[in-house]
Amino acid sequence: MNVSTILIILLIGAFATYFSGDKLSSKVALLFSLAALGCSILLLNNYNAGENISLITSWINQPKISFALNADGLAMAMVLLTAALTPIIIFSSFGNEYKNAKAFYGLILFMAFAMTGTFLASDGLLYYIFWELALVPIYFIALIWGNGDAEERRKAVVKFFIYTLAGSLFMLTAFIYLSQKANGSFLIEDLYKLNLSACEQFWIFLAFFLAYAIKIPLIPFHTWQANVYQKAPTVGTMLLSGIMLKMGLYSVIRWQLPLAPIAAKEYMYVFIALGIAGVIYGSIVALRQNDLKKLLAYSSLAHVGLIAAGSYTLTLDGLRGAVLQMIAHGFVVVGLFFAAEVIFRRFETREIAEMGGIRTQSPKFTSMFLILVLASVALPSTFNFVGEFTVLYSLSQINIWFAVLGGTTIILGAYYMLRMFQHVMLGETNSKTFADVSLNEGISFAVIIAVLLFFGFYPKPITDLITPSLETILQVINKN
Amino acid sequence: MNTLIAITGLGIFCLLFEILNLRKAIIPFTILGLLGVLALNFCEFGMEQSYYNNMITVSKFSTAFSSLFIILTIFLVALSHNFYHNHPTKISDFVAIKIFLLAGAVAMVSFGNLAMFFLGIEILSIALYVLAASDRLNIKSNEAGMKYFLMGSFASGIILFGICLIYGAMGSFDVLEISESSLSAELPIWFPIGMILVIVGMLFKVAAVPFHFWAPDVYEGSPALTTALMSTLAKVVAIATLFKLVSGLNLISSLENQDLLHTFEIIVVVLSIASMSVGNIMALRQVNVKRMLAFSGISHAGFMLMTLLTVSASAGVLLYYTAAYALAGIAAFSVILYVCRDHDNEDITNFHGLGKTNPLLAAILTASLLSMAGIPIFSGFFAKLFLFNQTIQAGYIGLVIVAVINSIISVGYYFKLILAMYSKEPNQERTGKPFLIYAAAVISIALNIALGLFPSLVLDLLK
Amino acid sequence: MDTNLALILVLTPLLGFLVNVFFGKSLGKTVSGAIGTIAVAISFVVSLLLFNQITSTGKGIQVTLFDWIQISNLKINLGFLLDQLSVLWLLFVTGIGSLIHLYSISYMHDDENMHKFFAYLNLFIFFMITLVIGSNLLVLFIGWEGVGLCSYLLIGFWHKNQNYNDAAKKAFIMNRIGDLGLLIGMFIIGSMFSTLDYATLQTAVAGASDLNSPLLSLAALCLFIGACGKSAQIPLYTWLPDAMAGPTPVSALIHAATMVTAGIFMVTRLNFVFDAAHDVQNVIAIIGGITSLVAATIGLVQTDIKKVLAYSTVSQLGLMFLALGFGAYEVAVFHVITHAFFKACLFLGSGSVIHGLHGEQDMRKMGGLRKAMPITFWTMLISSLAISGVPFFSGFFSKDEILMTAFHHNISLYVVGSIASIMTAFYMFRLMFLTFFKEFRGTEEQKHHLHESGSLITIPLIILAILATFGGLISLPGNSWLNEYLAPLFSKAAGEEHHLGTTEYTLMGVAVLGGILGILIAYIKYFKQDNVPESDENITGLSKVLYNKYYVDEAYDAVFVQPINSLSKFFRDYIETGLSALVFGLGKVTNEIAFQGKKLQSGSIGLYLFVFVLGMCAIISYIFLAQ
Amino acid sequence: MGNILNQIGIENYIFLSVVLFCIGIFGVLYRRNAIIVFMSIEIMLNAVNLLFVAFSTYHQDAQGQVFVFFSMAVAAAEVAVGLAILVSIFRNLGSISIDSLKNLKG
Repeated sequence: MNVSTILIILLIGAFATYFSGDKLSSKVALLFSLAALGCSILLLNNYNAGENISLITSWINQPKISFALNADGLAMAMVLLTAALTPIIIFSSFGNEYKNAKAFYGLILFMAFAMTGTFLASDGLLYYIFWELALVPIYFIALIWGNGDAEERRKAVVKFFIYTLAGSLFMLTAFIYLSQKANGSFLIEDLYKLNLSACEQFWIFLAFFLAYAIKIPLIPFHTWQANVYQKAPTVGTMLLSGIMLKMGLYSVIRWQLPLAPIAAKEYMYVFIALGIAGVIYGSIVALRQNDLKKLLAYSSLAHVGLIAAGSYTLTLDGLRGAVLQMIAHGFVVVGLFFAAEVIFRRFETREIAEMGGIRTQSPKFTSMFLILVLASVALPSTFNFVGEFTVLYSLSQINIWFAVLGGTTIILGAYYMLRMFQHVMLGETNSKTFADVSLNEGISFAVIIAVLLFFGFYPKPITDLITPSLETILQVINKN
Repeated sequence: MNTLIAITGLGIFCLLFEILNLRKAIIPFTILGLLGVLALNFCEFGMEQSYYNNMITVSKFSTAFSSLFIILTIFLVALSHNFYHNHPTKISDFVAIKIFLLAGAVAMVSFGNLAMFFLGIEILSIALYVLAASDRLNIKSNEAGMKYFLMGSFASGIILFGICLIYGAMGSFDVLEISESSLSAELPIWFPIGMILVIVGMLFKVAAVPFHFWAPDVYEGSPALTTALMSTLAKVVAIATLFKLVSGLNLISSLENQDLLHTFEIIVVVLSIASMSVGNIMALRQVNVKRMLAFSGISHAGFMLMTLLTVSASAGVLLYYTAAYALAGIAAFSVILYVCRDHDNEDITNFHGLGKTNPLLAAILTASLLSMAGIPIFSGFFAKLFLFNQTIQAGYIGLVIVAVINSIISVGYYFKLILAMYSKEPNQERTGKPFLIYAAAVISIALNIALGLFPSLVLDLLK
Repeated sequence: MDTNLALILVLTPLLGFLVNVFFGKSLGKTVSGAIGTIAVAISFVVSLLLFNQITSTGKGIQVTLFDWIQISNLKINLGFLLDQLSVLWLLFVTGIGSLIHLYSISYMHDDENMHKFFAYLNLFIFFMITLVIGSNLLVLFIGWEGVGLCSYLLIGFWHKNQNYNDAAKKAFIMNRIGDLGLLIGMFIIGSMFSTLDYATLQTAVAGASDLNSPLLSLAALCLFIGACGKSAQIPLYTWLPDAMAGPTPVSALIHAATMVTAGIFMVTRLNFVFDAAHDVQNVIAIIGGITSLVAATIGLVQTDIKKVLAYSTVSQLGLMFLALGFGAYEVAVFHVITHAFFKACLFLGSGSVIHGLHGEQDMRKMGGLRKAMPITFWTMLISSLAISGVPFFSGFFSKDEILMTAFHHNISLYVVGSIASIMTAFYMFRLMFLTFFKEFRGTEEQKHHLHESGSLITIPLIILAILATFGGLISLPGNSWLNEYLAPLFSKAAGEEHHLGTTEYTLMGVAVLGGILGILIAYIKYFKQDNVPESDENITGLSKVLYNKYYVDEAYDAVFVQPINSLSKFFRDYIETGLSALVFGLGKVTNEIAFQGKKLQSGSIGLYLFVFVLGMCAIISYIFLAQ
Repeated sequence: MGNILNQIGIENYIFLSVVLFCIGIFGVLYRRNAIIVFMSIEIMLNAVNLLFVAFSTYHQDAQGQVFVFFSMAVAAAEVAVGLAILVSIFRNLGSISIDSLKNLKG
């Protein structure tokens, strides 16, 4: 049994869901996503038991492309994130009625499949294929089941697709170039072995950066984000912000830094600065957003800025913090978007101005939402704090001012999040009635919160899981 | 060789069937026949030999491409059942013409002598003129036929002149002799000119910029099925022939002797960049799907031209690219045929809401468009990948970057169609599920994806 | 054993919190209140046990639970350190905590969300305990931000009123500014000594070759900024007065007795760091002095009874920092304790008054409550005497110690401190006179309902009053039990014991006189001439400036808040749109080119062929040129 | 045979047919009457045929002349198709000017 099992389950699940018809599809999708989760946990055990769960079979001879899935700790962590979030996301959508649901849920599973593949692939081209594949389903999810004015949506979604595709095509070119150097092989270990000149590395780094900066997104490549997050159905937004965005960050660690270490060291400061600029910019823009989902979008822009800055420090702390923060952010952002969805189900609006005074009507929801808000502003004893602290610490090791500027996130973040919370939840009782969370919604929230709090106090399992692989990556980075 | 004969025979049989009043049987029979021919062709695969003192030489290259042509023709014939259902009397003619056209195509890739090459081109072209103008009461079709005819015969004139100059320089039409003597130094200046003229003629057939102007007009004007044929079969044949010319007459080395190679490469680079850019950019503002696909075809021609930079290595790549492109094209056109069968135009508006009315067809069209745009697991992606790989190997990274930018642009117009299908409300209900069209669409896209999953099958054929 | 004790100590309040959160509603008000109180009481008992143990053994208890955060060069585990300092703090946190819980049972009885109130209070106690007993800076930070959260929740407890919510938000954010400082301080310390654990850190600092290194000073400064945020020192003090929006018990517990002293705790905890950074100590002293004076001046003219107390708290905290600045940590701690007693008492008293007047907080509408609520009056009187530094009340000793230390180090700051304490005496008695003497100025039916509060309210008052009276005994000048007790914490000999010479006695005298003077002025102004502060509109001149707190809030709003908001608007409206326009622009340009290109495709065969020939000629001529 | 080429060099034949070919091209480019355009194309082809013959003489080998027959046949076939199309155009449009064929553009 190796990691390909997860992929197979998800792929079969996608088709099974599609053919199970509109009535059943959601249940089937949930079932398969849970199966995938169970399978990945099993695999995690095997991995910890030291079994070899990776897989390499040759696929195309010339150029040498192999179907290589390599699950080290880092990849497993991300796979687990995906496998854990997918059922939550699917389950969270149970409150809504989707037309042509079978296609909808099928696409979700397919996307999960593609993203898992991206995390696992250890062959440059296979990785690229999964990377592109993940783009297609979200395009349709956002396009067909999205909300808002159709024309606007069309524009936003197409922009998103073309923009991200543009980035990744340059990455493809870089990959081809690399494989030439590695006489025709796309295997990651062959690519790791390369010694490229500084100039080559610079261009490679740039090509990768374009792909990832757009996907993550870092400023100033983020213009697609807010619109798509707003226009996409909440499920799509969750997939985008919870998992897909992590693909970019993960790839930075897995591919960009080790493949162009000299360039990475050379221009470290530039990219850290870019990330931190993102933190400040995102937080400030988030202050004055009237649309709840847009606000959350900008907040996640700020957070990923910090994560990216952390991974560009090229220190173990930076990388580790980045990964922890990635996972934490994945959960919290999904929770927050779900909260937005819960409000939308009741009030049919995402305008913050039209909300307020919900707390008096729904204590449960309020407390859950509040916990999520606090987690996203990285209150100690939540998972996010562990990540954010580690990242900021690593930044302070590079230059104390990075830590100070990056640290403004804990002030600005608190500012806009609490401001949002105040205007959404507090104040005079709202005229519209707001039913408290249903059981389904409650479960989704509870799971997320449980994860956030547990790892907030005891992140050791994850740290132990990711540290060895991060160390090997660092060895590759520092090999010369 | 036998392939060629068999195909011709098949064509004649079609005509006989009409006389014998077996009209119903024509299409099934032809398909079966073509399948037989395909099998025959497979048997010939791998045996290198030449017939009629080297008029025709069968090689891996020729057989591989011939099989591709035959497969495409099968699809086209299958599609013609529904397409000609309202003038049944002509069906045999049309099918027969297609078969003869196929014969011409096969001749073009398996010529061993420039005479054969010329005849091949002419058989193909004349058949195409007829098909283009075949809807004789429709002024558009007439115009398309006329334009195609005038420019085509003009191009044939150029080719003929080129052949003549080559003959003048070499004193022979035989490809082998020419290629041998082309290696010798001090050739008369008109040999390269002749080559250039022939290549220009072929570039016209491929519809490469700046010889592309006919394509959009003719594609738009001709009956949809003919357009399908042009944009898949004809284009593939043309590029394959061009490739065979350049490699068969081992032009590269002879140009090297007269240190013109660099010039030649520059020309190819410029042409391919121009083709893909013009094709993609012009396609952005098209409302007629056939016209749009014409421009996309031009841009693909630009991509395919890149193979001429690495002639020695990239036969397999070209085969793969053409197969991927043509199969996607067939799938796309079968959907277009279905959607636009009772419209007089092929505007995008006809596709509104196809995703709701016919999800399967919409999915297929989407898939084929994604394949043309080069999105993974569809073979279009791998085609581009291998092409870029070859080209970067040869050191033309700049060209590849331009190509990449072009593929980004191309997404713009491919997605216009997808958007129309999925995000607009249906403006008509579409009845009937013609079996043959569905079958053709499904099979072709399935083949396309299969190629994507197992690229080595095709890629390594011509090793 | 110790581990279990520590866990009981920490977890009982948490348990109380959980119970109240999940079942509070169904349990009913009294029960949930009782649960909350008992939870804290248990912690108090445990703290007593621990105190007992510490005093007997004389050495701290280190408890380590498990690794928490791993960072390459420093390993941070979740652990507790129970030594003299933390146990001392525990005692009054849990002690006063349980009293205030008790008080709240009656005080909050009319509130529908009483169970939530107790849940939050318990949560606060939990975090406060974590803060106090954490064995390293990061555990302290958990508590540090946790109490901030609780104060946010409790200030905004009546969440229907957006002004209260604003106050809560303000408190949280200002605290966070401080927290950033604290974090940065931690980073620097961590990278310098690669540990955040107190014990190891102390040895590391002691072992460090070059003390007074600028980096260390920077760290100390950052930590102090953190303390400023939490303990409401200039420039981060403005949140505390606003925090009075919360229910009065909250003001008593969080914003007077316990949370606001966290800053002092942290500085005392890290005394070795601050000792190593003298310049920072001076900064602390100066800030402390100024804060005490500024706050006192504002306190002079406030008319809201709780605001007066709030500003007096700020000014008292300033005095404590003054002491800290001179490295007289035990003195500061001493004042923290006494202050906790009398200030809690004062707040609770004011609470009882407000309770009696059904939420009236404006002193101009009070008066003459002496007869109506005698217990409240007497307890508050005692506390006021204590805070004014009238001899033999607890405040006298502690404040006196501070002023003495100041005198020995820096005369000017001594003067500042003394003036501040004179003012304190004045406005406290201004408060007393306005509230309890003369006759009632409120509405008739208020007058009708005037009554002494119930026993649940008065008992804590009495206990606190007693403590406020005799609390001074723990550190009598000359022979101080407290200094003995705290001695092991401090590197230097426990506070250079200034034996009571003539200077000391004169200083005491001056201080006492100052106190009396303040009281006298108040007496004359508000009892003899019984004039009442004017209503807001016709306050003029200096007093208007004071009444509006020097317009600091307005200034902050203009300097920080507004610019950020307008910047945000600018980004949103221009930069964002600009960027996306840039991206769309590329598409537009290509489309435009396409549009022009369509013109070339004119449909004329002649043109097509012409281009054809042109291209052909171009190629051929190029070949020729190349040759 | 050969002696003819000795009297008049092969170059002249090439020049002649090139000139003819260009005449054909210009005819195609500048004439608007479809029939005349056809004829111009024919001129081009015939120029080529002439050159073929000349070359075949020059090389003393018959292939060239054989090829001429091919090309003539092909040309005939082409023109047949062309005229057929022209006829139907004339039916629909009532004009054989190629300028009237501008409906397909853009």
